[in-house]
Amino acid sequence: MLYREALNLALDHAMEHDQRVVLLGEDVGFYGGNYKVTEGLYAKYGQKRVIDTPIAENSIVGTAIGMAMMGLRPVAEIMTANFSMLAMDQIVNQIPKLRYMSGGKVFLPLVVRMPQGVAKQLAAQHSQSLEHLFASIPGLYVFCASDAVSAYHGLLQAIKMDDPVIFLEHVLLYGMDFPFEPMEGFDPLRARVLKKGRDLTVVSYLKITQDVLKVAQWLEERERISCEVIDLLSLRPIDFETIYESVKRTKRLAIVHEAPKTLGLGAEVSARISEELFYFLDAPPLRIAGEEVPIPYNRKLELMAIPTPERIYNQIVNWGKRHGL
Amino acid sequence: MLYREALNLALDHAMEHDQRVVLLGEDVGFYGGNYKVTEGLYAKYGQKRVIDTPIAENSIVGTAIGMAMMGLRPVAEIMTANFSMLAMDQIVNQIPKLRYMSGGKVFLPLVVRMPQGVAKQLAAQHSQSLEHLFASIPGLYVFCASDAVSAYHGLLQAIKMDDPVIFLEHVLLYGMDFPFEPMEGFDPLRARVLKKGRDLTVVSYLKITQDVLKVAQWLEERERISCEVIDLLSLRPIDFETIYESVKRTKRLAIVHEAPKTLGLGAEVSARISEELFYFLDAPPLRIAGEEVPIPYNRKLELMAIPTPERIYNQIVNWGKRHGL
Amino acid sequence: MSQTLAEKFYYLMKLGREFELRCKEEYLKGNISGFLHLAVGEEAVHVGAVVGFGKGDLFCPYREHVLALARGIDPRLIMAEMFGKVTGVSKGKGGSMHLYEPRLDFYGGNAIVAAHIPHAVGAGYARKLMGEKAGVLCIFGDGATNNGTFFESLNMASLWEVPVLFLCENNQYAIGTHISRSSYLKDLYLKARDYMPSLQVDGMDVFEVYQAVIRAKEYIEEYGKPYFIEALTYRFEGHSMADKGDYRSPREMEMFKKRDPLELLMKKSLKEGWLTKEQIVLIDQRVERLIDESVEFAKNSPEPSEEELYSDLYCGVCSHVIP
Amino acid sequence: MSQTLAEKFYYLMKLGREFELRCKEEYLKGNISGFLHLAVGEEAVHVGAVVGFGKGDLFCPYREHVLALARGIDPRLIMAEMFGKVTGVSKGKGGSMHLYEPRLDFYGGNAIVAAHIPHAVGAGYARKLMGEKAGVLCIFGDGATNNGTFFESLNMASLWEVPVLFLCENNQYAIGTHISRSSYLKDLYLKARDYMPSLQVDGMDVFEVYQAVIRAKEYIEEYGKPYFIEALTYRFEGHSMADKGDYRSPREMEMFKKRDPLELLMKKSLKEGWLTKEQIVLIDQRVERLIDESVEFAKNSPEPSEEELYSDLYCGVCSHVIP
Ligand SMILES: Cc1ncc(C[n+]2csc(CCOP(=O)(O)OP(=O)(O)O)c2C)c(N)n1
Ligand SMILES: Cc1ncc(C[n+]2csc(CCOP(=O)(O)OP(=O)(O)O)c2C)c(N)n1
Ligand SMILES: [Mg+2]
Ligand SMILES: [Mg+2]
Repeated sequence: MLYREALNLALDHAMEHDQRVVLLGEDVGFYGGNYKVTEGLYAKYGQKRVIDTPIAENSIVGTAIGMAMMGLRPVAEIMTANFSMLAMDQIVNQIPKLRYMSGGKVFLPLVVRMPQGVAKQLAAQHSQSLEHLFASIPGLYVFCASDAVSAYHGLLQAIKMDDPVIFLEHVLLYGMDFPFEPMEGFDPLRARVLKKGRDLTVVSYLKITQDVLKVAQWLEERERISCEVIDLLSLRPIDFETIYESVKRTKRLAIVHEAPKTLGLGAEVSARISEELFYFLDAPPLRIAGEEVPIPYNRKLELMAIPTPERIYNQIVNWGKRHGL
Repeated sequence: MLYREALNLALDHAMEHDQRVVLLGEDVGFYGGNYKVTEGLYAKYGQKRVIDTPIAENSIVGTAIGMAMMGLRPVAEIMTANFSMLAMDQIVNQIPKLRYMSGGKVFLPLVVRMPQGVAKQLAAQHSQSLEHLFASIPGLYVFCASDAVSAYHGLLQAIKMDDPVIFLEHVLLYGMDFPFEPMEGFDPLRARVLKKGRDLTVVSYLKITQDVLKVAQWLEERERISCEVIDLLSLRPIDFETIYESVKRTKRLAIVHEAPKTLGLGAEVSARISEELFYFLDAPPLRIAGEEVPIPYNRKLELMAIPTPERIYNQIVNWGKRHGL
Repeated sequence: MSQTLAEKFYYLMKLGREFELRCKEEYLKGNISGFLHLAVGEEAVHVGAVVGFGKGDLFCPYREHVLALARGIDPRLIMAEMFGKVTGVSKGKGGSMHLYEPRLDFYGGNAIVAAHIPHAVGAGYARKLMGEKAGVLCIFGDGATNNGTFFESLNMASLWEVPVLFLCENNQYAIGTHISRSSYLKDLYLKARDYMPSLQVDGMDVFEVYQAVIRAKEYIEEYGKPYFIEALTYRFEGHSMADKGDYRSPREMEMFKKRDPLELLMKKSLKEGWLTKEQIVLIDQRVERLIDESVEFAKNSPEPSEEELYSDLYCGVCSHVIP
Repeated sequence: MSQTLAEKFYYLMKLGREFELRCKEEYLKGNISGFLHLAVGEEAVHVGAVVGFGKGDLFCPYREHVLALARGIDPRLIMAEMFGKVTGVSKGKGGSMHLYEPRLDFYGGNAIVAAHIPHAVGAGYARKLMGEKAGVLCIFGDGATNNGTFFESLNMASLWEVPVLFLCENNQYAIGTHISRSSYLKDLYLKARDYMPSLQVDGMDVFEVYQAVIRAKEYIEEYGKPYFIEALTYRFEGHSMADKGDYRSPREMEMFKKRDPLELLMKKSLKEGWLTKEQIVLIDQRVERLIDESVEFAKNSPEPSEEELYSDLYCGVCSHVIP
């Protein structure tokens, strides 16, 4: 099943069973969504529940907040995470604070969905990974999905929750096909161990998890390095228990993401692992991340700016050599 | 000299010598600035160069960008960092990308000034520390100042630079009095070693540096722990050389900031020190930071939410005990 | 009718006025802290609008004590909030700018200028979708009408036919900046007139505000569409306790103080025979008692416990409607 | 006069049209990538406005190839940019949406809807402050007029008396969403009329656009104040190469294609005797040659070197005016 179909299925399922679920965003209705995630839902649920909005990100999120206050369960789409910067007031100053400031009187069962990441030559203003901005804000949940199963269950769970969730997708995942089998007891707050391993724990999320799985196989085959691959489904909170458990065994940690290294999610994971498992570690935690530049249009430069499977592989091998792996 | 006077002096000096320097922001002109940083400048330089703006943060920064493109050197004030969330599109999608996307054809000699931090019972929407959001964006410089000297020279240097600078101040510093002596060769890209020490390196910035200096004295007096205190003047880039040099001697690092711990600046400093000085460290880097909550109104809770000198002291002592200090 | 109304207005406006002046005292004594924005001079707008609007949700800016009182929130709970006590409407976590009482359809208090305007639009959308017709009252200042979010909200409300009454209290200032220095249009109802019925009223006359809001409410309920009112008013105090307000000429201040809405109401009520001097004295005494009680209550209330630091951040529960 | 103009318009519009159609081909061949937004159908607006405005700064949205060509940027350098080559106007780092040429007062190309509008206001402010009077031309779509930044900018430009011509190209769609589903006001010049002179023109008629812009420019230069023009137009292609544009009825498409601005211009020019068939053929050939050359140039240009990844991020220098 395509990732985008899994998301669509989750929305459809939620809307069918809960009248309070409404969708809103630019082009989500009549057009079916810029990435076709909401396709068919406008026809099925009508324009009152699948709401086309003006290009007004701050007020898209703002109206979703008002809807949630009144008991609806809005799912707002921001066309891409880049444009969410226009909605940061509502995302940072409103969503995560309203419940707290009201002493628990107001609650916001809402989801703000958005895709992010580097697609292909969309240039600096359309290629950002901004998860760390959201994940740093107390009061938000930040979920993400790396395949169809986590997309379906993760989004559904986000909609069910009475708390606000920022739900991150990746532009390159939409068209990817995955085996799909609905499962019981899926919990986005638990990280998934996608592959067991002995020598090294690799943490990642979103699209790059797919690359990491490939790299893990290469490492196994070519270097006899056995990676444990952990896929984060929640970036706030991060399920550190699962990471600790793994690193205690492997004694080594790498974390991979597309966003630039500085102050990216890897910084938090690395810092926390040092704090908690300092005496367990056989090597300093390794961060593999994007370069400290806006994403350039030229394809060659673009590919230099983000971790490719080759580069992930090489960095792990080199770091392993320096630290006795 | 008061911190706010030092900032005022820098603005005045810059405007006097460079006609291209203009100020803009809410209440900066006729009113003299919400925190009186621009006091007197409207009378001195007139309303064309000290521009009162509507409450429209995104367009305040947006117009500053246009001015800078044409060769002016605007200094925009965002009344507090909280409101900068409304300007995040211009701050994240425009300022740091325009030069790069244009292949170097456009440059933006502009400064966006703003105070941040917890003052006293201003509640969740008026008490945030958001430096990590800016410091994570390639293409920005992020400076800050912890006393009158760094305020004066840091701001002046920011204005002189042909690159865009986010300049962070702290609401509680404005009214603080500091010894002031203009100095030669001040470089905001270099961190300042404010106190030499042997046992432990403590990194901080903005207002909390003042607390750290006090704590360092207590530690010396009561526990015979000798701290080296490093004050960051630039949060992007961070002057890691100075930190490395210090930590190589002390073998221990603590970093203190007011923002919540998760994904705060401490995460980056901790991760980098682990990466570079793993085999030097006698203890895991310690992060002392704000709690993972919006800032509550009640004073008792508010003070629990941020590192106070007492709490900084205790955390260092306890951590020291656990790790053989 | 006018008699009952006059009594109600006088009571609420007097309560608002005295409550806020008492807040000021308590602030100076150190019992209240943070930003404290008084609406002294603007009571006719707040009381006229809330009473006129009747049933429906309220979304307010940070200058909302009088609005909260007019909505019927217990003054003791408001004062306790200002004192940062756990008995406050927001458990002492919100303070002056963040009063909430959803049971009375009161949704804050928001400290980001204009940010609550789209909330009101979303709320109105939800109410209508759920088949309720009361609509939403959204109050904001002149300064807020320069912010993009305001315009985005006007467009959405009119496009989606959302029953919201946008009420702009034009007190001519945004902190120290006069409207002439921040808005090209000085008559702010013009900003909305292409989107919805839009008019200007004298915000010092509580009856005028009240009647305009009644008409607006009828329109909103009948058509399920938005409406805009600009109420001309003035704040007699500084922007907050941190501001002396001395950027305004004594002449200007005098001129507006002559039109003190509370005095206007009192004079008119006496003249028209809606209220007697005795009634007024009785109300004044009642107000004083209530405020004394509120301060007592606030003082005697406990602080939030340490556990409150981490409570109310997440609900941690899920809806079970979706299988 | 009309003769020279007709020739100029025809040349630029034809160049724009053929250049973009060629981009489409090269895109399908894989030589161009990313988002490619064509302005086919909108050339009369772009050419009429840029020629009419003459001297002054240009701020454009992401659909800006024709605007860049009309401003006189070498088509080879634009094509090279599209190919991601280091010889491109933005060194291959910007691509289709980010063409820059400050030497010709051309300031992008911006991929965030409406974000460049305040840039234009700031630029106009700066020019005026520095004693220049040419002013600024700012182009944006119908969709952009729903964004708060647009309104904030209108207010600032009129309040501060900034010489900006706001030119809205209303092609009725924002990606797949028709204006009737996103804007309460369908006549977009209404959004500005309280702030500045504001009118609507036929964006398929290059002469009408041109003349309106000339008048606007005179006003801007004489009064140093802003002006607003809404040009009614239509895009013949999808929003970008990723969009088929099939949410529009064939009927609607046909109707507008009958008013193809290039054909309208050609017919009128022939009828009025401004251009002969032979002249047209000559121009067409010239355009074809130029485009071939551009593609050749782009193909043969080198990619940026690896060092370019980190260049152009910071200048790293300081002004020495301040001691
Ligand atoms: C987005 C934002 N920008 C700036 C501020 C700081 N600020 C607080 S109140 C205010 C003035 C608001 O004026 P107005 O809307 O007229 O309301 P009034 O205070 O007059 O009731 C400003 C600028 C803020 N709270 N939010
Ligand atoms: C702030 C923002 N939101 C959303 C987008 C995605 N987007 C790109 S173009 C576009 C439609 C713009 O329509 P319009 O302004 O009418 O210009 P046109 O494409 O018709 O020329 C949208 C929604 C964006 N680039 N920026
Ligand atoms: Mg006001
Ligand atoms: Mg359009």
